[in-house]
Amino acid sequence: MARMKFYCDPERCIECNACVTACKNENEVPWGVNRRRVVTINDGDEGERSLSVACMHCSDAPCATVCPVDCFYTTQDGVVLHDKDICIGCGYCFYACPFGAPQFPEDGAFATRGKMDKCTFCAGGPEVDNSSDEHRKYGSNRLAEGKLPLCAEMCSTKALLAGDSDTVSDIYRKRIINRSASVMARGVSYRDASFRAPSSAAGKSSAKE
Amino acid sequence: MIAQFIDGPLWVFSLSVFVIGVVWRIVMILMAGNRTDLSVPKGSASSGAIRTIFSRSIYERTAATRGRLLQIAGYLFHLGLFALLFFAQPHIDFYAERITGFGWPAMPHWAFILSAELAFLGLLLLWIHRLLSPVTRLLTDLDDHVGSILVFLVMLTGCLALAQSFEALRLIHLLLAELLLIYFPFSKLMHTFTFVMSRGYTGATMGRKGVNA
Amino acid sequence: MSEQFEQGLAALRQQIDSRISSYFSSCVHCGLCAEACLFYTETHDPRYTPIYKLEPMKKLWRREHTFWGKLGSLFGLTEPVTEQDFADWETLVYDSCTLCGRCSMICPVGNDITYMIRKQREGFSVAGYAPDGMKEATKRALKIGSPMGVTFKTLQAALAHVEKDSGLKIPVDKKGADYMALFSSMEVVNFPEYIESIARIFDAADISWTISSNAFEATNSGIQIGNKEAAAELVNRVVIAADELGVKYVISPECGHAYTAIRWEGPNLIGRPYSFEVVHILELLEQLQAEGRLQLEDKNTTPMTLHDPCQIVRRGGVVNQPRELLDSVAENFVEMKDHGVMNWCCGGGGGVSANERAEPLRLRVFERKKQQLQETGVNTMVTACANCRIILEEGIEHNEMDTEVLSLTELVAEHLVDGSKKK
Amino acid sequence: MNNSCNLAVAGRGVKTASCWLLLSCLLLLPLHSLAESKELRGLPSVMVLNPAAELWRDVRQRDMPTSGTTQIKGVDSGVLINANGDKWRKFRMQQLIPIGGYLLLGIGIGLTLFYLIRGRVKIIAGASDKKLPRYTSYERLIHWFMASIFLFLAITGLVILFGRPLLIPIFGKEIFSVIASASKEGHNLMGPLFMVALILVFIKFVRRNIYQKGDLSWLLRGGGIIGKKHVPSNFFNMGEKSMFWMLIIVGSVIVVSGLVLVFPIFGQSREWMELAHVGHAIGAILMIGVILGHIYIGSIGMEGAIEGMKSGYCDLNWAKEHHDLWATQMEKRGEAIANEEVNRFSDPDSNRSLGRELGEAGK
Repeated sequence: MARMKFYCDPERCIECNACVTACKNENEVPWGVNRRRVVTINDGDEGERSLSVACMHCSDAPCATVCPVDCFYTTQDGVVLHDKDICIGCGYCFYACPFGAPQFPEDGAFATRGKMDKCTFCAGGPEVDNSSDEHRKYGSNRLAEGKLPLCAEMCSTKALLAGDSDTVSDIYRKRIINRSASVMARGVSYRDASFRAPSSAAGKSSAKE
Repeated sequence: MIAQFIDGPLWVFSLSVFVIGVVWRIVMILMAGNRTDLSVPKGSASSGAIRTIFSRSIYERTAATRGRLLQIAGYLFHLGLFALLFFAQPHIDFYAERITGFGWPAMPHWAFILSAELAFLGLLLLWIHRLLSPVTRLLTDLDDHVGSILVFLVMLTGCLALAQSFEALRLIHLLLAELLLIYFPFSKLMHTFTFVMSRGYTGATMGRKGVNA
Repeated sequence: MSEQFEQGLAALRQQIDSRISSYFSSCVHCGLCAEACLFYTETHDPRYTPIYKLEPMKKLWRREHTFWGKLGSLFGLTEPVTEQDFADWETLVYDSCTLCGRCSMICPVGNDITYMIRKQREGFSVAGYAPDGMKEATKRALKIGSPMGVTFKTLQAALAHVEKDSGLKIPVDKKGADYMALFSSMEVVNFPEYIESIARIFDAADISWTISSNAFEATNSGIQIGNKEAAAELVNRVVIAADELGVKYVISPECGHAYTAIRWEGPNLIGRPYSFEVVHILELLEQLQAEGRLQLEDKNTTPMTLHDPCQIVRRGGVVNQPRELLDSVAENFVEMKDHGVMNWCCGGGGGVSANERAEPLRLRVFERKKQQLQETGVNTMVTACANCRIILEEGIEHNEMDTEVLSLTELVAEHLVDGSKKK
Repeated sequence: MNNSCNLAVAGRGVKTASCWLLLSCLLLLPLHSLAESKELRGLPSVMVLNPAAELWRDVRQRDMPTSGTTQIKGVDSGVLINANGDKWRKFRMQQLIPIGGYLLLGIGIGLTLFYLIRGRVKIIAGASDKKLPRYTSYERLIHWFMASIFLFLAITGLVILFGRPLLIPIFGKEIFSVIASASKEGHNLMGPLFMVALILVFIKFVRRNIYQKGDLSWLLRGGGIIGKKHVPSNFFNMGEKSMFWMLIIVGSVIVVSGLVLVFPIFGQSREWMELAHVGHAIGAILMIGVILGHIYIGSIGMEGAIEGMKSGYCDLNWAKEHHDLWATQMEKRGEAIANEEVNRFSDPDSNRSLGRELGEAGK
């Protein structure tokens, strides 16, 4: 079976927030909840890069481990989903998640957390595919319709890729090759053109792993 | 099945028992009759009655130490419960849907939580006091305990259902509230209505005598 | 005895009206009334909780006026009121309640507990469960005309003494007078100065007044014991005498419960309004002073405090008059901490003073008054009730305190402007 | 501050952040082989790195700022990587739940064993016919107020902590989630009341809980629980005082951390909440353990110990055996009251029928 993954190419992301808007619109999430966000590092400085972040659908998701009511499950496509009928809104997944993906609808002062909401890879929830219940709770189920998440589909620079991990890495590999080729053609090392100052330590660790 | 029963017929039944029961109780009290007072009044009975109905809600300084705790806990519980009952958003929605057909402004969520905290604080203090104090232990009967427990459970299940996301919790809350409504007219809880009459009677008598009671 | 108990139960049943029904329906057993009752605060015995003293009446009400009670009595589940209850509660109802009405002021749901105890006594007295002292006093009142056995002859002797001392003629049975004065036998026997004082004040204020030889007794044991027939009879004597003499006003003496009896309960007891008005002596004095007919001088510099008699102030509504009067005769008037309508009882009201059995308890709860007095730091206490005065003096003696108890009327008489001040 | 840790975590990425692993494996390995094959074809060796993987790694290693700017509002929305999340997860799953669970279980077993071996601590001299007033009604009121709140919070808290391993197998996920939601809402709502209780208890009892001279010898002699000899002690003994201070200090930690957790409205970051949770959990486990001991000694562990909190009066002999300094003082002051007198006031039910003799006795 395919394993669904997101991949965001910081070389391409232009911080247009179209993915965020697309997601909100497609899934009709309430105000204050953002399943996807674009974070810009070093905004306005040298080495500025942007990344679109949402749930990464980890293989061994920390959120699922810490959940006190065990409401997470992974689909056959490798998408990490949760059951809102079971979620109690404790916030532990938010503490554990490396990416800050879990979001909670809050209401006024002394906000008590509502049920958690996060990116579903446009795959809905445990309800019958594309039922009204599923749509109300989780938004679209595009995967069941044979479509990919709207955020990636809408991405104008195709920085955000979504789909089967093999396909995504294929596309990405081609991009790298092309970039390497252009670097070689220009005679400038790609690394020098990169946002990052050369660092032997970092280079080593990345090469080995 | 059970859910539909709790949400439908039982609700109608309990509300009817409540309304008819309360009216019946008040009518019964009035039927017992009062003799007219033939003495020459020194002050106005009606203004005395109205004054006492309100003035008895004012903190009574002359009550001794334990009285102070009782009174403060009493305020917390009653004011908190009143606020919860009539100004919590879920309740207003419920009344608007089931009874009145219109809603009114709810208190903000933080005030909702705060009144729940205070109401619990008050009820717990009053209840523990009831169980500990020799005076209240002597006075307390089964009715007091049933009433306290029912109110406590209704409040507790209400706050457990605060997330408003589990139908089961809402139904437990509703079921207990219905039991409370059914129990209400046959119990001490009637003081919710009869306190006005009691204060009124006392206030009128004292008002005639020219005493601010 | 059992038949008498049935009658008592029937009498008790009759008392349950809308007010009492409403009161019992409202009571949430919070126990706050205990904090208002000096019998509880001084002994910490939970049975002295005012509302607990009404348990027999509550039982009856529950059995006959509530759903559960009626349902239970059908199946024999509701406890009936037994003669044992009456026996057990007699001391609570008579010995540990002075009908002072303080609990009625504090009850958060507004129950007039004192009213209910007064009504419960009706049942108890018919059933025969009343203290012997009070039974005797009532008998004497009906037979002789005074609970202390004071006859008109005794009064005449006292009057003669007063006339000699003051040089004033005291009018007896004078038809067409404006005012008819009543006395409590306590005043006649223990404080004849009171009679002299009003004689001098009325003389100074030029008031047309008289005393009836048929009805001079103001106290009403029937009300204390809770016997409405006896109470009505005693009130009726005064009404007949007043009608015979054709007076416009009847003056209630300082005595507290006499005022409640004649002013507030009287018309209801005899079932018709009076043809005259009842005024308390302090109301009259204050009115005279306001009208300028009563001139007072030489303010007393001794610090003084006021003991409010429950039946006159809290239960009677004569709240400001004693303060106005005291202010015009005393320079250093100190209020007690709880005063006016929230004053603490002396411990001997509601017939407790006529109940020998209750004396040890009464002296024990005097602690409250003692403490109040010590808080003020004043050694002169003014009051306006002969019964309070006796009880206070007894308590002061028992506690070996150095406090003087004065009558307000007598104090006013001492400060009259005119030359008749001989003492 | 956490750089070195993060480095270590990132370095051993295989075990830890598996999401990471996936990214780097999937994307870097094929890339690597490609580079090698190019080299084989005689092309100049170019080190082609994966910029996205590099960016993530840099963020984690803090060579770069972990947070940037974002248009999205919310707590920590600009933070790219929640650096402590993994540590918190490990704490909860590998330390708190197993160690905490076995600790509480151990305390329970220990107390049972202790009871079986040592048995109930009896009043050696037997019950006397006199009692001493020990706690006023207000003191009892706030004790039981705190006790009821504490029990409720402990139970609901334990449901949330141990429910997944212990209760889900029994009830199933659906029913358990209802229980857990109720527990969470109840825990959140009642929590602040514990603060009120703690403050009231502190104010009322602090004076009697200041350590005194005799306390050390009490400790050295094991509080008299080992052996049968009396150990002198005042109103509260050393053990009770220590429990009080534990209650106040750990209780304050629990209250403060609980407030951080329950009201996510002050913009507190995840780090604060993770830290608060750690403090809250450790404190709560400790406190539940100690209170288990307190409940044991106050109920089945010692004869006569609960009387003071129930009726307000304790047996004179009990007081002499456990709080002799206080007992002697009280007795000297003539505070000892006969049992019948106490029963009359504290337990009116036992003496409902008043009778005439009360009036005759006059009291």
